[in-house]
Amino acid sequence: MRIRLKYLALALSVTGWVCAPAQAQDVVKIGFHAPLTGFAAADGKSAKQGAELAVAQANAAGGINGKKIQLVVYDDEGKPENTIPLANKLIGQDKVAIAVSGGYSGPTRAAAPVFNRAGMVYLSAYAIHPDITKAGDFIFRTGMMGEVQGRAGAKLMADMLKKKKVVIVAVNNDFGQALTAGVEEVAGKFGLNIVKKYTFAMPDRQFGPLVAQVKADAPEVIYAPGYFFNAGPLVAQLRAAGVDVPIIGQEGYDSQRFIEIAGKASEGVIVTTSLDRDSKSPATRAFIDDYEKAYKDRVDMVAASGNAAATVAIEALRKAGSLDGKALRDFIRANAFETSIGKLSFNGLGEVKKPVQVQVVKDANFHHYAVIDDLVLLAPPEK
Amino acid sequence: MTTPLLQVDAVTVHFGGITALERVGFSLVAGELLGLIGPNGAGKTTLLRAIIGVVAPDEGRVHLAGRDITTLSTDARARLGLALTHQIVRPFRSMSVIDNVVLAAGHAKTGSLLKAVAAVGRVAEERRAGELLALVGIADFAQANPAALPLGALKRLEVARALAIDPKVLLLDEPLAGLNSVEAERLAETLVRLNAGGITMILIEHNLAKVAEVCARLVVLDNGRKIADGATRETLADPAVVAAYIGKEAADART
Amino acid sequence: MGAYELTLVAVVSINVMLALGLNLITGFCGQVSLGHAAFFGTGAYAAALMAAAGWPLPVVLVAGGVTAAVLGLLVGFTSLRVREDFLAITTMGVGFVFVGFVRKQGWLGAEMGLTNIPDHGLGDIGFILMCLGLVAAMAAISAHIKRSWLGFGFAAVADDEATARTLGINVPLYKLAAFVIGTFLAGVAGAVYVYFTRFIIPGAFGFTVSISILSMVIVGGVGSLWGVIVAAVLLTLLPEFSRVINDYKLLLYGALIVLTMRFAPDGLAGIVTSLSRRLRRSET
Amino acid sequence: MLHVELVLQGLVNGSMYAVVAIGLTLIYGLLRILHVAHAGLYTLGAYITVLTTNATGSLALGILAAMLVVGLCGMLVYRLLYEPMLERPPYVALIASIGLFICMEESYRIVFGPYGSSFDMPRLGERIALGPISIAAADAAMLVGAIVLLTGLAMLMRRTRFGVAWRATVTDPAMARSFGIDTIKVRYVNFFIASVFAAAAGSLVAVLNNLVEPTMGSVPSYKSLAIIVLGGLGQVGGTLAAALLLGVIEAYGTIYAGAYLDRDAIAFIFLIVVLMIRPQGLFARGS
Repeated sequence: MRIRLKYLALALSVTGWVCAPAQAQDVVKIGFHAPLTGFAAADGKSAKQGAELAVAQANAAGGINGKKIQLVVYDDEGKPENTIPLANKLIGQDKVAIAVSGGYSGPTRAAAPVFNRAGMVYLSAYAIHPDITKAGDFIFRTGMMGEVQGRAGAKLMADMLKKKKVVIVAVNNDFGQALTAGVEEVAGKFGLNIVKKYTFAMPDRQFGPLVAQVKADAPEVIYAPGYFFNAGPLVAQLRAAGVDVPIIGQEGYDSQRFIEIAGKASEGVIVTTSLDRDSKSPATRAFIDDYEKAYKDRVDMVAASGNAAATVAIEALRKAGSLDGKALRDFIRANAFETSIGKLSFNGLGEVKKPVQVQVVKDANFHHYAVIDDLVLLAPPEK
Repeated sequence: MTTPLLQVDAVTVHFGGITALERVGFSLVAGELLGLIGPNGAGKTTLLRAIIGVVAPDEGRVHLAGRDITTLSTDARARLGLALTHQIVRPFRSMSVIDNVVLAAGHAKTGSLLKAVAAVGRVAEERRAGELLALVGIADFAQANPAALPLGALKRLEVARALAIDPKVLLLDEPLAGLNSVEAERLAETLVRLNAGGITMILIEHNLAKVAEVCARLVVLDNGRKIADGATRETLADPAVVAAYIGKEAADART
Repeated sequence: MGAYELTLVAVVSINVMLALGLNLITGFCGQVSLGHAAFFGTGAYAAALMAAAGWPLPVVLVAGGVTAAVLGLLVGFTSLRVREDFLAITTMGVGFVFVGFVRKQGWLGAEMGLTNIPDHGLGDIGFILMCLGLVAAMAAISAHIKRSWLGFGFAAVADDEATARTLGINVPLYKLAAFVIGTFLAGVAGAVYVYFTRFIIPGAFGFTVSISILSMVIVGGVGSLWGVIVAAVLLTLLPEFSRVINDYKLLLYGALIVLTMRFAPDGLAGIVTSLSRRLRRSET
Repeated sequence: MLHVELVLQGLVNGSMYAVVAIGLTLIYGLLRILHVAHAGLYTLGAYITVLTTNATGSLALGILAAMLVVGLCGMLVYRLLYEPMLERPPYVALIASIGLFICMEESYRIVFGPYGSSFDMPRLGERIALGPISIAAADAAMLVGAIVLLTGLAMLMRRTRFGVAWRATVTDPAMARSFGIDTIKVRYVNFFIASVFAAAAGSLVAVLNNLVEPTMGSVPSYKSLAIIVLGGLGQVGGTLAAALLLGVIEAYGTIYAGAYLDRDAIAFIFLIVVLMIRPQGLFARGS
């Protein structure tokens, strides 16, 4: 165990040096981009650390047939147009074997066609836009599509919590829009009554007017797509206003920071996500324990997603028998992968097939609440 | 009698609650060199500004060569042949001295966007600007930056630039102030020569001796009202004019 | 040149086009605009709709430019009403209103953006040649305007509007011309962007984009053509050069702007002018 | 009842805008600088408040430390950045200020991390009932804090030598100097006070949201520019009124126009409409 941690530290320090000259035959490179600066820097950092951990773990376990794995990390700044040269650099200069996106939808949508045209496998960790996998058959998504998670949210509210009268308060970006669309898509089927829909902007932290209005709408449940930095203040302000109906969050909430910001108000908030904190699966446990040791920080969904995508990439590199793009693609398509967010397999479009984890905040931690594994409901599109 | 070149009718200007000009009117025949005088704060500069259109009169009309220009913009009036020199100099500080004049000399080109886009050459305008700088006596400063020039040179630049738009009527707001006596003498001579050459002028000037020497006719303002209008010698002897000046001086002396 | 360099040239070209357009408005004509990305975005959205509807590339480029210029004309009218700091804030507001409007429009794809933009059909090299051709054309237009009497008039408007009027220059018309031409260039850049990324989202046309374009113009040296081009290229490539220091990249960018304004407020052009002046002095 | 709450919430947001924008307008009024980096000082104030409070357990100490340190930083910004460029065209200071703001946001991210920080102990999560209506304690703190600060400023401007000197310097610096007013000192004190307001706003928002982040200044950076323009650049009273009005308009806009327009767009449509009708701003005195 001590040896393993030493390797881990070493591997981490190596991957930190992106530009360290390394002979191509000694290492296998995995390309990676995420927003490391700007408003999404928090998610970028988590995704990067998750992916770095997967690489460190794999290197500690012997790398790929004796070769070390190197993660080549670039900052996409959240800008689509900048990500196109970046993807080309990963392909042409850095000669990576496979690539992972730890970024949002914009940059990932921009890069996907580039990788696909180069015949290189590209895995999106948590970007939700439907167009990403449509770029071609080299593109996979290990995270959930927004719509799929929205459908799971509808089932959670209507079927499991037996609440029919819902108000949606969504962050105004593609994440919020896709989740809202997912709920609306199956609302009829579940007899869910969407009373009102509101949106707030990404930088909003004060929701006074919305809270007053939601209180007046008197819903039975609130569905509020957002990120921990919106959701923390939003939930705190809703509770402070005396709104005590269940609040349903999503993977954007899935960070310890949400609980720190909202404090006691976070208790009882239920979220649909990918990571089960109480999982007994060795892959999940190893991820949670090693992550918290390596970074002295709590895991979050984005870190887990980055880790899972990198894990799939590494598994493919290890077992496909070739570093050729087609071989990797076919291997990923044909197999299932044990990752920190559970067992993943992919459909014809490259969309992940996996159950949705439902977690609840209890005693200032996320805990298992339920699993939604209705694979018909959660089926991602095939085309 | 022919139609006057410039006709000002009952122009009234208010600034907030203050009446700067009240029903001031006069007319100007082509070729005249009219002196506009009056104590400080009489409204002389405001009157020139109202004629050129920088200040919009609340009432009254202004006609140029028989055409009502009251509602025209300043630049349209300039294109019709009105030019103004500023009492407080306003050169374009981002351009050389000669370019200030070249720009004005190209008024036929800058007057229309299409011509301005199409035209590049400046040779004729540069020649004309050179002549004008020589005329007002600052040819040596042609390439200098206005920021580096003494006030006297800048005052003459104002005149050269105004002349460059080939005005029918030149409105001169204290062009001689700030010049030393030699400079002032020379510029005054130049103005008289230009007037003899056919340019109609209105001149604001403090130095009454100079005004008497240069202008054949005067309009006198006091407190925003016209108190006299006529041949120079008679006007200066007019008791109302004397009272305005002396009263003012007496009032100044008291404070 | 590999695909990396080629795509980088495309990104640089788009930024140079944007900077040249803003330079006409802010540099030549003195109207500080903090909302240039709105015209970029307007051109991009118009181009995306046209391209998806099957119009050929030249038509799409022109349509992007014209649509942006129409908005430019409207905003130009506001510049007749408000000046200087007020104009800067108003144009900033136009930028926010544009993005805030597009975000909520279903027919413009709202947050999910517009997609299904056909390939330009020029091939990688062909596309880059088109980009460079457009940059060259825009630089030539800028150079011509600067030399022409229009540019001379712009300089007068930028310097002192009231005095320019007394010399017969129709100041409102000149300002509108600057806005129309400058925003036309931004709209064409938007159309090029559309063919480059093949999808657009509202976030690509936000305030930070306006700021970075304005920074290029100011760091280059207001009104200096080559200075602005060099600054646009440098500031676009700075993040690429400084990928080694990933974490400090944006800090470096900010520091560069601060230091330029503090020690060389006339930008690169100002530095070169004063250097050459010093050189000439030491020769004599 | 909904409308009472909407107006109240609008005033809470508006009072936050007011405290940030007042500092900006003080600086604009005196020096004609659009001081975008003001929002960077606001973020610094928020961080100092949270970190000091977590280290010492005393919120009062945190706020005090924030005000003092940020006030000094404001003077430093003036000395090192703006003072040498006062003679330059106004866009020079504006762009420099934007560059400084980028540097500040990046420094906070590098030093404090991208995740943001919160108080160890969430503060003021309760609710205060005032007869039929009730208000969150944090909201009440924001309102009361703003009233105290703005009243303090009003007293400072009306009753003290500095206030007289400030107004004299704004009206006519040369005249002020001839009356023996040290206009250089006035500028420094002005930056100190303005920055103290930024820090105070940061402290209040930290308490209100229990969250401080490197990018928390982005929205105030541009929205307070809109507010000081609406208020008639450099007008303290106008700025206050514009901030409160904008807060209320946004509160209603979020609810009733949210389907068509972003919150920021609402603010700026209001701004543009006002400027087209009154180019000198909503509350500017006549020229």
